[in-house]
Amino acid sequence: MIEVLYFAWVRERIGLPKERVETAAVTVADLVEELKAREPRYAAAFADTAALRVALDQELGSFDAPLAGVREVAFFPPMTGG
Amino acid sequence: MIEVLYFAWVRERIGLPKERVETAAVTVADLVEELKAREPRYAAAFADTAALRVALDQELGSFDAPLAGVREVAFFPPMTGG
Amino acid sequence: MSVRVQAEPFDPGAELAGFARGRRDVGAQVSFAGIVRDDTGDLKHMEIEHYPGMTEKAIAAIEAEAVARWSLKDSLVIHRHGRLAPGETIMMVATAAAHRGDAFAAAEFLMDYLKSRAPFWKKEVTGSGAGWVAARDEDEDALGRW
Amino acid sequence: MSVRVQAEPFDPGAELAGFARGRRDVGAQVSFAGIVRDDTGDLKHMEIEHYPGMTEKAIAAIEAEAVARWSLKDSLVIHRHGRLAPGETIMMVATAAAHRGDAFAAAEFLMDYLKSRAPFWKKEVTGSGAGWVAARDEDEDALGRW
Repeated sequence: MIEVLYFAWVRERIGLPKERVETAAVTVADLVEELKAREPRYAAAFADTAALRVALDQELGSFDAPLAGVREVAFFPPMTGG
Repeated sequence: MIEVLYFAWVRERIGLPKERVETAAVTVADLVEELKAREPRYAAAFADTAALRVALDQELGSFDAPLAGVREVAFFPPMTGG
Repeated sequence: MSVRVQAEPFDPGAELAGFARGRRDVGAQVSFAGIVRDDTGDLKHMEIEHYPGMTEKAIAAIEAEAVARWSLKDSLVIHRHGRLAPGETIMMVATAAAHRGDAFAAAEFLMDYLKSRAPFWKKEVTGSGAGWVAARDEDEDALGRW
Repeated sequence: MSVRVQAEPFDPGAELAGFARGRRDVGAQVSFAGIVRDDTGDLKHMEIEHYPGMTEKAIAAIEAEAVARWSLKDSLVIHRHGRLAPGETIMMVATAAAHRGDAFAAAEFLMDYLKSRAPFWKKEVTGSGAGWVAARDEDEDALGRW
């Protein structure tokens, strides 16, 4: 069971800020494929993963990172702080 | 007649902050030679002109600059503002 | 070294007045403040979303990197989230060092990394609608110089 | 754009609070403050001599150059002269621009030129005597980058 968080327009497209996901995905990319297969709003949010960033347990990571041991995954667009 | 100003250790070595100088010097370097010939304290202050800066009418200049039309010449060490 | 992430407004001048005070080894302080601009006159407000938990960690990591690279005596990062009106201060950084080179470089480094590596997202709400601010390529490119 | 050369102390935080206020085109403010350091614990005070008349002109010329090179919305330079105790603020610069790149670059430019091209001279008075601060080669070299 992984906690999946969405921020900014990813959150808006999917329509919720976070959810618990039961998954056997090995990598972040696998998880993204599972989510995209769920519903059009997920497919829309994840249409272009090059436009997205991912954090694993609150550290920036990559889409080919393994999910083993990860409790929290967050998807969001490039950050615009400062 | 030129107003000659001295700052920082140049002022201290010469022993006064400014003076009026009657001179026929053509360039700043000529003026420096005249001053050096006056007294040892001037010779000491102007011993190494590479360590000095000059301003002509309150603008940084060079030792080979002409004095024609100049009313105020200032000698001082490299600036240490900021 | 300190990090604050908050919804409440803050006064950069007052923060700076209290920053690195009473130290005899600080000769240079640099501060940066980011302010909500409204070039078109059409901005109602800005909304800044962040990732609670990760935000503080990410900023602390960026600050630790700055301290490791430059001779900093102190540093400060304050970043707001939530709703901000035009003219309000979004965030500030301050750095203190013996010499200006370290203070300037560390402040610019902090800003470059906060822009692109701290989990904040800005949304502009205007008279004609709302939109997320797009990340600028030049902000990503700026990281390459460090 | 403003320049102040004064013997009186000033509060950089308060100056910054009043700087470039109420503008909607300013997204970035950078400030620098130079402070009297006392690394050895032996400094009694610093004395800063200047060249009245030339000082203001030189700073105004440096500021005009910064405005010509970068997209500045506002700038401020305050520099003290006379006697300063350790910990006192010697001078500050502040710059305001739409984006941080201009504000940072202009502030660093102002500082580099104020260091070596504005007619101020610092003397340190310590327990064991007094001495003029020597100009640093790196300060002169810093001008080469602009």
